[in-house]
Amino acid sequence: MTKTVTDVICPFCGTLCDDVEVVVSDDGKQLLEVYNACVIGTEKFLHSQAKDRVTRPRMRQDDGTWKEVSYDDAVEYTAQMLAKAKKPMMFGWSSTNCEAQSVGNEIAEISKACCDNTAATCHGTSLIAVQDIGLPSCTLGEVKNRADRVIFWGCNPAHAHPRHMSRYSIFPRGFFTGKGQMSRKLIVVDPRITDTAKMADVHLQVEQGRDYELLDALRVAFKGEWLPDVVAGIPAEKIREAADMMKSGRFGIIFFGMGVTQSLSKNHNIDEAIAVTKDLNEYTKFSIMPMRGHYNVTGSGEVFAWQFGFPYSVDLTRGFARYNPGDTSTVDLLLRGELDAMFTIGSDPGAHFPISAIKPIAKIPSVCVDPHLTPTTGVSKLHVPVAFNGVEVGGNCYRMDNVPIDCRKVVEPPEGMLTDEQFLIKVRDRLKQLKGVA
Amino acid sequence: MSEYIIKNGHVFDPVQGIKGDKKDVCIKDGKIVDKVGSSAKVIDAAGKTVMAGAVEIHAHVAGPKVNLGRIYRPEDKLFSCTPTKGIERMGGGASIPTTFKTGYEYAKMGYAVAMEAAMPPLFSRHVHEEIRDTPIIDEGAFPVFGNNWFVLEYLKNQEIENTAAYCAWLLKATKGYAIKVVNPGGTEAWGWGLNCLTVNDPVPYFDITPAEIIKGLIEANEYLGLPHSMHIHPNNLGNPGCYETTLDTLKLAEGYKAKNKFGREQVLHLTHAQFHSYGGTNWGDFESKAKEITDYVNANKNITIDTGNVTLDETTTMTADGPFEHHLTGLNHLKWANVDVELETAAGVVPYIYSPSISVCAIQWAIGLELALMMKDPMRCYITTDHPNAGPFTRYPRVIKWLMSAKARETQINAFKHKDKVLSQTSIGTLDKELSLYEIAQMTRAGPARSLGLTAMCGGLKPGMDADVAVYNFNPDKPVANPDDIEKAFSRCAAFFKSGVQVVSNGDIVSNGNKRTLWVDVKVKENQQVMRDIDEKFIKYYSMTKNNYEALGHHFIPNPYALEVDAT
Amino acid sequence: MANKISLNLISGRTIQQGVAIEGGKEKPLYRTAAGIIEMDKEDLKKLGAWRNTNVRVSSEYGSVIVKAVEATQGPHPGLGFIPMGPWANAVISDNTYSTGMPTFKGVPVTVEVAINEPILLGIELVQKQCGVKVG
Amino acid sequence: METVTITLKNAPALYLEADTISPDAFAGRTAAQIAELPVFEGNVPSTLGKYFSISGDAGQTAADTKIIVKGDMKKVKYLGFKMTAGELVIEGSADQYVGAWMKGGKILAKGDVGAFAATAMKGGELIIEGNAGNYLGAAYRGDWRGMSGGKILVKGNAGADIGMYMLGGEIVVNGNADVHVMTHAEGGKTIIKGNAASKVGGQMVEGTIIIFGSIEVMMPGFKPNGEVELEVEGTRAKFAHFIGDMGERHKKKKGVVVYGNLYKKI
Repeated sequence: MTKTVTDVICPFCGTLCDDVEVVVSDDGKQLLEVYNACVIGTEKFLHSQAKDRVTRPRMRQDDGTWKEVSYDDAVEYTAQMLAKAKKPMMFGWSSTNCEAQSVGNEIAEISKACCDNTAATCHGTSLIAVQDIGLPSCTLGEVKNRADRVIFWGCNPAHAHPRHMSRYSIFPRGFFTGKGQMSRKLIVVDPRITDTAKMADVHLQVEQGRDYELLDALRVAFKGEWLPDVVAGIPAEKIREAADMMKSGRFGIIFFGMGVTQSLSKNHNIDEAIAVTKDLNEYTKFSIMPMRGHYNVTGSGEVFAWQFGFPYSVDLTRGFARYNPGDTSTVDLLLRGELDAMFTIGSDPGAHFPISAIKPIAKIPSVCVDPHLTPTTGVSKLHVPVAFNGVEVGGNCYRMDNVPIDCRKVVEPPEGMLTDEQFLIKVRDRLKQLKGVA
Repeated sequence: MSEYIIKNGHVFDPVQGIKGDKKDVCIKDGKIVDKVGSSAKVIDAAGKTVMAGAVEIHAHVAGPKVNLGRIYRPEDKLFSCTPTKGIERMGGGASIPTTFKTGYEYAKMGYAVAMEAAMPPLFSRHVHEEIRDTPIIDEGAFPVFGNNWFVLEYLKNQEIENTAAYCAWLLKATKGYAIKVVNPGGTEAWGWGLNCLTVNDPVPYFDITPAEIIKGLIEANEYLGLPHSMHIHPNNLGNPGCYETTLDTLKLAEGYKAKNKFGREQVLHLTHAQFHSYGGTNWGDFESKAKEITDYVNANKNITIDTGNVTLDETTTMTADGPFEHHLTGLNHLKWANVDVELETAAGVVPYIYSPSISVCAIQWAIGLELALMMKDPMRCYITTDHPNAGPFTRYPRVIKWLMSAKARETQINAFKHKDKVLSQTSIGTLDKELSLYEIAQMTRAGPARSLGLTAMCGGLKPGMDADVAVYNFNPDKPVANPDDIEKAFSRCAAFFKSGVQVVSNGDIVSNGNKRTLWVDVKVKENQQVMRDIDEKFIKYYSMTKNNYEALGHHFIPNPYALEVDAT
Repeated sequence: MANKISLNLISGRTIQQGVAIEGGKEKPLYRTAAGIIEMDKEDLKKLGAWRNTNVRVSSEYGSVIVKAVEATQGPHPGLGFIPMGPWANAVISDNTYSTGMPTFKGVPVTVEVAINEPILLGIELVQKQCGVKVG
Repeated sequence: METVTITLKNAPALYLEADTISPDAFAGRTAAQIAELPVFEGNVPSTLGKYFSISGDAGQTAADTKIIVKGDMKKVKYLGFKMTAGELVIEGSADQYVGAWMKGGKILAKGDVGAFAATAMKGGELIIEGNAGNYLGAAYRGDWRGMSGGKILVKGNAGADIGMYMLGGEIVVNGNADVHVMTHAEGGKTIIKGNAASKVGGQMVEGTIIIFGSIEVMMPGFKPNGEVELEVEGTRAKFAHFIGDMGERHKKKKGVVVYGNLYKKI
């Protein structure tokens, strides 16, 4: 006998699909089949069932081998490391639930640590731009119900957010968009002819690193002012055409991704894209939204913000919160040699930081909490495997449009394994003892 | 739980009609009692003012737009974060403090209850997470209904019963407290970049007017018999001449009578009235219409208001009135955030500096005070700053100072760059009224508690009520040497008890309290049609499944307190 | 023949890389998905390399061996694409311009044929560069 | 004017936050009292005296106080933080936030300085003989009120994002500048004697940029507006004049639209 769990939330990307169905064994211990998820989400659910999974904490020995240790030993090492460090970093938080993030923040407060999430190498620059100029945005259902102009700028949902287009942005038939894809014009801006670009009505194949200039040119075009013949590899005429297409819609949306956040100009690209959106609201209705990556990176930013006042890259070393990416951001802190301990949870900087920023992690005391084997666990001193979030433990998460969705637990974790939150609570309690706080 | 006796304080309690008499207040097991045993801990309140815990009827303190304000204003925290003290968690922020700081600041001023004024239903889980992390104070949240597609469609056909059934369902799904209406119809129009500026502007596509939405929701509210009334931010906020729209809105309540078991008397609560009391045709001839608004409200007992006092600070405006924030960013060119929420509402955020050198800001300041001074019944007018819109809630002591001292007002008027304009466009200079401590207790305790339907619980010091007791370092027997002493006294309680637990001592937080989440649980007759409509809208138009919509579970609401209503 | 060509390198997600990271970063599939450089047909020709040849990609910031494959989302002459992951991160720019964000896209690199050099597994590659002793 | 000389004797293992090294914090204190001023290494509170040897007493006021900082300050942040008067001489290179939020007085850095120097500067003078990092004379994150007064001179090169949200004052860079100059500015002037990379003057509302060298890629929002002869820093030359950013909003003064000005030496 099996049972089907419905309305399951997929813990892969910021699309946070919540219509997944999962078939589990009668005893609730085995996950058998996955429906409605994309190929990546399906793999995420199924991989949790891998037979070769590490189920107990491991310490790296001097000879490079791993030695299995108890969760209590792991708690002790982690608490001691955080208690002793002058400037520890608690990084990640994007693939875990808001409850664990909240306990993590308490730990950071007690140990006067820096804390940061994966926005640092993803949409952190978008957040800087939002701080500089704002963000006219909407929820994804608004796009589904109203949008007749959809722009993907420097993002490739066909690969990175596979169900985004069918659930929200291109294909769905909404209240005012009964014809689905037929009621929408699609513009894609990307230096490559991506699989998303192949579906576009207009593809602007921008010269890599010149998005800022192209966005500025669009703003100039809205106002009908003078333009050079070619901007960022695109003829002025084509820019004016795209500008008119944007202005003539009833409700438009710009989705943007790492093509702009990680390229030259970074936050300024987003800043100018937001300015484009703001300008368009003089003619029609327009919104803009970051295509957030990790399924709960948004939630981490929310929890940081309501508890500390800043969405990422928070420095608590002085006993109060400070924020200034470039100073308090993880990659800069690592590159500059400012940290003396590294705690990683719910992310894999080892795979996603430049190698020069990973090398310092290998040289300082380090703990990595992750159900998987990753390059980060590969360079950390202690690896603490935990239950899979969104599969073996529920908890609140935030979608890319900041909509909170409570994840569901669908199967039991292997016997004796802790969740992120449970492990963190133990660390917090031990740390309180070490620091003598109530 | 411990017993306490607060001895010899000057007690101000409108619930019992006590006007500064020297009395003892006894606390046992979280409640006010007649007397306590000899082992009770004694708090000496001689020469001090004693009041019930204050009740905040309208503030934006938790949820998506508040947090968007925090996220996008790092400069609001610059140099305002300080090392934590004692048992307090870290806090920071000036106009949009973090959740911990929010709870502590309210408690330090003697507030026991605060209502989050606008909860987008789709984001209710977020609102509740922030409420959970706001220590000490009891909080509830008002879901917004005035632009909700279900409401628009039912009310187009005057289906009050269906509207009421839907409201009951949504209050339960979101763990909400009251029916909030913001720019009815106008925010839906904003979905297309449009607005409704009068109560008769049709809402695009939905074929309904703001007036119909307002009347329909008053009727649904009274059909259900909710603790609070329909709570409205009318159309046309913040524009010169908007007072006419406000009067048109208030007139819609004529003929309606409150029906409920909670002691509430009004059917309409007009919020942040200051923003809705503007005359003139442009910013040049901008003037106060506080008299016209208070004349109407004074004559119509089924209405309550809160003030929305401008405090002359740099702050962050935020409202579900999406088109207003777009309008505002066009005026001050500061960063604009907006979130349109599918089928339900929208929100906008823009920083704003109420500069004493700008005549409009100074006139706004005067209007807020005029409203409080011109209202004849302080039980129907409550002090707010529409936090953080007109100023941060941490400025309440300053507002109290201005209301209690004509001298303090005069000092401020003299400090304005355009003093003459303030005097010619408002009547603030002619008002010499000074509110008494009793009136302040009415406007901040007994009044808002009654309007919210919480009379049995809070806002007073009657035995049986929650033991929310604030002791202030203010001796009403002595003449006020310096109006600033009033502000100082109300900024930091000498002692504050929340549900019988001492949470503040000498202005410092000594306990994280036992905060509760207040919500309204309404039973209605089974309504198949509404349930079918809900299923259909989720399948077709929402981006989330119905089964994931509800705010459920300990991680959102660890300590719920439901006010039960039977409307079957 | 040892040709060397210059490209502008970008990194980014692919669905294969997405599946591989969820399937296990210690597995060879991760290398198959992300230990590659997608190059334009013209650029492969210029390099004098067949499809699926091991190449060395070098920048000011490091160097790495990956498999050269023909661009799937092209043409994009002059542009190289390595899926996000340790192979890309061995060569991308760590300049954050004081924003916290490294420059993952838009890094000048050179590509040369390295037929006999092995492509390391993901975890192995990072450990080796960090000098982590592996037991 | 009294002079206090402080010399780094114990280098921090990590980085030192020494926002107390400013004439304002030193004023009215003896050498022994200055040694007691707080500094932080990570989360560990300490005192100036633990890291520095201090000689000389400060003047009664900031204006009467001159500080000379010796030793390798590459891992010391916040020198001259919020200073309002007096003098600060940094003999070598220093890390981030030199002269951040300064309102007056004079800082001379003889080496390089890190990022965020002169953040939101309101007045005074900052001279950097070496190179400056990113965000020189820029606004703090999220703030629309950037540098509003004072003068900065960089004898070497400057990093990215100089003068972001600038409102007033002047920045002169004798060498080259990296991407983004005076983004979002609404006033002030920046002179670059060398080359500018690209993204110069993006989203500029008002203000002046003068470039003696090349601009790698021009912003499309800057429209050619003829040629002018200008005298800049004692050099008289012909400049191509551009106005912009045409994509951005602009104020009207006396009925005339005011644009940002970009002058490039011909």
